[in-house]
Amino acid sequence: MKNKIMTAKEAVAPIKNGASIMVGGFMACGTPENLIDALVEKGVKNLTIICNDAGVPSRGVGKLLTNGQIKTLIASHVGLNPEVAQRMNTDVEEDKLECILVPQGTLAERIRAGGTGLGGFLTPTGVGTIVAEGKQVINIDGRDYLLEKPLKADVALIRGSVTDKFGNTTYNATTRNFNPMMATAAEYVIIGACEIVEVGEIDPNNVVTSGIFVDAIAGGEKPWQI
Amino acid sequence: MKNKIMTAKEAVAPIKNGASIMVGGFMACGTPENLIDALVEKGVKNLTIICNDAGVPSRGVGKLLTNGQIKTLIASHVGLNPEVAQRMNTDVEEDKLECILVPQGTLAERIRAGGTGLGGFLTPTGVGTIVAEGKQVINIDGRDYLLEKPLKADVALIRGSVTDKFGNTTYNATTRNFNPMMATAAEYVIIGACEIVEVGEIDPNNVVTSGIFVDAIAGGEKPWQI
Amino acid sequence: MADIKEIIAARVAKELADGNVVNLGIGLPTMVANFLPEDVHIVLQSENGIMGMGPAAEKGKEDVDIINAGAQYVTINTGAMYFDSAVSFGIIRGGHVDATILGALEVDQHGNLANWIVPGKMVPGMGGAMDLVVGAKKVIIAMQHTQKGAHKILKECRLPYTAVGVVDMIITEMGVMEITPEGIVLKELHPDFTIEQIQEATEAELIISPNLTAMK
Amino acid sequence: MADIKEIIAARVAKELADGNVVNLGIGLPTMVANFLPEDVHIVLQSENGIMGMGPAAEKGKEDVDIINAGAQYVTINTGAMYFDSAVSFGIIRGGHVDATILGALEVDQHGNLANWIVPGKMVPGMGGAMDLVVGAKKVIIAMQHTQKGAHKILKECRLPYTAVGVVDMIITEMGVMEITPEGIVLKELHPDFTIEQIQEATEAELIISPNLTAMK
Repeated sequence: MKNKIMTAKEAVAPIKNGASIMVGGFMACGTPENLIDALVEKGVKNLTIICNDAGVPSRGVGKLLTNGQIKTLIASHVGLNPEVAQRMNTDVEEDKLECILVPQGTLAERIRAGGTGLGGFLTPTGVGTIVAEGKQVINIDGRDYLLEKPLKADVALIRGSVTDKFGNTTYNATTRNFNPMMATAAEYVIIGACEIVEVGEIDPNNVVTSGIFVDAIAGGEKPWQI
Repeated sequence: MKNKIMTAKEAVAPIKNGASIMVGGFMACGTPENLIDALVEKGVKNLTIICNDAGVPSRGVGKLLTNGQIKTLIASHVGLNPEVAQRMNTDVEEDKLECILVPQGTLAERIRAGGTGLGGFLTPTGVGTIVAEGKQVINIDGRDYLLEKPLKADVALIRGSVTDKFGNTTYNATTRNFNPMMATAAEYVIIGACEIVEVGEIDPNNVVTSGIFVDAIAGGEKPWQI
Repeated sequence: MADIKEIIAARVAKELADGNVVNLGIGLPTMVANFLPEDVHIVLQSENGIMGMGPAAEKGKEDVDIINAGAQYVTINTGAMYFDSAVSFGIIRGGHVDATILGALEVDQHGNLANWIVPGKMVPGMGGAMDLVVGAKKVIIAMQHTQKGAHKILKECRLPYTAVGVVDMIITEMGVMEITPEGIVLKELHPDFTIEQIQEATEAELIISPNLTAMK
Repeated sequence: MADIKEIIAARVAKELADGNVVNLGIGLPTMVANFLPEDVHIVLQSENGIMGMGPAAEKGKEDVDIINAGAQYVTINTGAMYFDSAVSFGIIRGGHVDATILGALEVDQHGNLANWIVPGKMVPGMGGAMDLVVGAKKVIIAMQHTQKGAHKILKECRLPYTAVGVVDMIITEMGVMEITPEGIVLKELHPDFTIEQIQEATEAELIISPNLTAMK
């Protein structure tokens, strides 16, 4: 079996300027902070970040924003990080943030569609709102739905609670959120793990993410205070 | 909390002639046999059965077929139950079985769509085949997909390995198969449980089906030999 | 007069039945849980991944892996479960949430709702609100009747919609209103106010129910 | 001459690399696992809900909750996991299976495949085959070259398709063929046969690779 265990720095080494990166977590609960820190240190720029929210300035993807590394943010909620509004409205062209807001359920489902080979799905969410702009409306059995397309990325940064050396992963409590879908929808998947165990130690009934999706595993994560 | 524990006979009592019924299991592995037996005894007819396959004559939905209770079968594979072909080709009009074949992945996804409020989804499976007949083809970014619609039912018969008295359920090994999706896609959901435990005994991280979906729980199931 | 928010939360609580699956928005809606009768147990869904959410965590006893959708440390009740965001919104969009209770910037007589954006001023994002109001069986708007005197219950929403034609009920400190195909029907009026006063505080024309009762 | 099925299975095994995620069809494809070199460990996916499937269960030691997609009692390897059918076909359709190996009734020079129905005679259903051949990165058809002398590798399939343009490679007891935009290229010929013999057993016109080698 190929060794996947490495440092956070080694794990983020292949990530290039302009990469699209999915980051697990909900208000940074379930975000791999060590991997974010390694990405801040690496300093890659012009990133497209796909995350439920913008975290807060000192946590989660908020750190990448503060450090000026994000060009485009795809998220469902950014209200708890005041830097988002500042950067969206800045006159300094090179600091300007593009923020694409997606309803939370649609965001989760688009990522799932990306990972599962669907060409899209029909959701009632957003019909008749500005979310529908530019999207095909399809009527099924008398009800209108928006056609939403799949979302994929170059990289996914995943926070695992327990990960075995193959990459089989479980998520504790509400840290699960977007992590399982993101782990299926990116070319290069890194698990930031709280605990790394031997293969076989996790009950096969309880594994959530299969190791087949995982390219790199870095330890040292913990349940971080928001 | 409302009491959901009852006998299999009590649990199937509300099921009427002509009902559509989803039945979990893959070649009857993960099918609640006691609930099937209760349905055979009840003798309701003209059922639409949605199940991965037709089981075998002595197991799973095969028993309902043998007993002449199925009018329409929606499944992905029926080759291991010779009675399906016999009944499809019979000249006796009242014994005639309508069999609608759906690719297995599409069947699973249609049931999931039914349970999760999607109007449909786009799959590459079946494009250019007779499965595509009568279906809309939508091209997304240069690739053709079939628009497949959600599937729901009046009733779902689910085989749980461990179920608490609220209905929170886990599935052992390969008995999981179609059970979790079906539990979300029917009006009336019965769990046939191998083991019934007190609420709180299952780790909240490991529950697969939430008790909010469950209307009735009958015990006495076991891992049945095929 | 009792605290306005408490009046509203107490009245909303009466809309919930034993066993209901309910999603409570941040702020006032969260208070609803405090006003449930002893024999009514509801199952709280938190869209970030909990079925069976409990009260806020005690100071010093927080488990930082357990938050609600407002990023507050919470607890879970016996029989709870966790799930991912795709499963969570499958539950929501699939119609398995009996009621969602949330605030509004504007709501109109067609049941249209605006509560996520003030263009050019406030762009927090819709979070899970668009899915919740489209998916939940019953959408209850719980809010103060006006915003510093300005109308919030309108003939037509002026702000961008959260969703179209989804609101079932509006509960404010002044009264209880139902959205019907004919318009907004005033079902209950709080004893502190007159019909004239609630109408004046409402841009949409209220239809007075022939069975109008006092809001308690 | 060694057993035909073993020849085919042994050659298919060479197409698999260490760490590959592979779905093996029922019958001949299942034998492929027996011919992997010591240093090649593949991860077997079974579409009914296993990643990391092991060998068949020993007689008397079956766990009846653990079956493969052919309804045989099997075991799992260390590091395996179970999942539901929606997750399973998400893995398949999402391109996370490196190779699927299955039999065919007919395969044609465009890579079209027919292996699930003979109208009026055999209607077993497609099971997971349509998803597997559309989703897997590489589709290898492993089968006997002819069916009682009748052609199976055709110019155009006559039976209803399982999928269109999906087959990458055909491996039979006579040779190894790749489907290319130009047609079927014969890459390896089994030493027991001549080019004339394999062409005669094939309806489609074979393009003989300039680098034709002996099939081992």
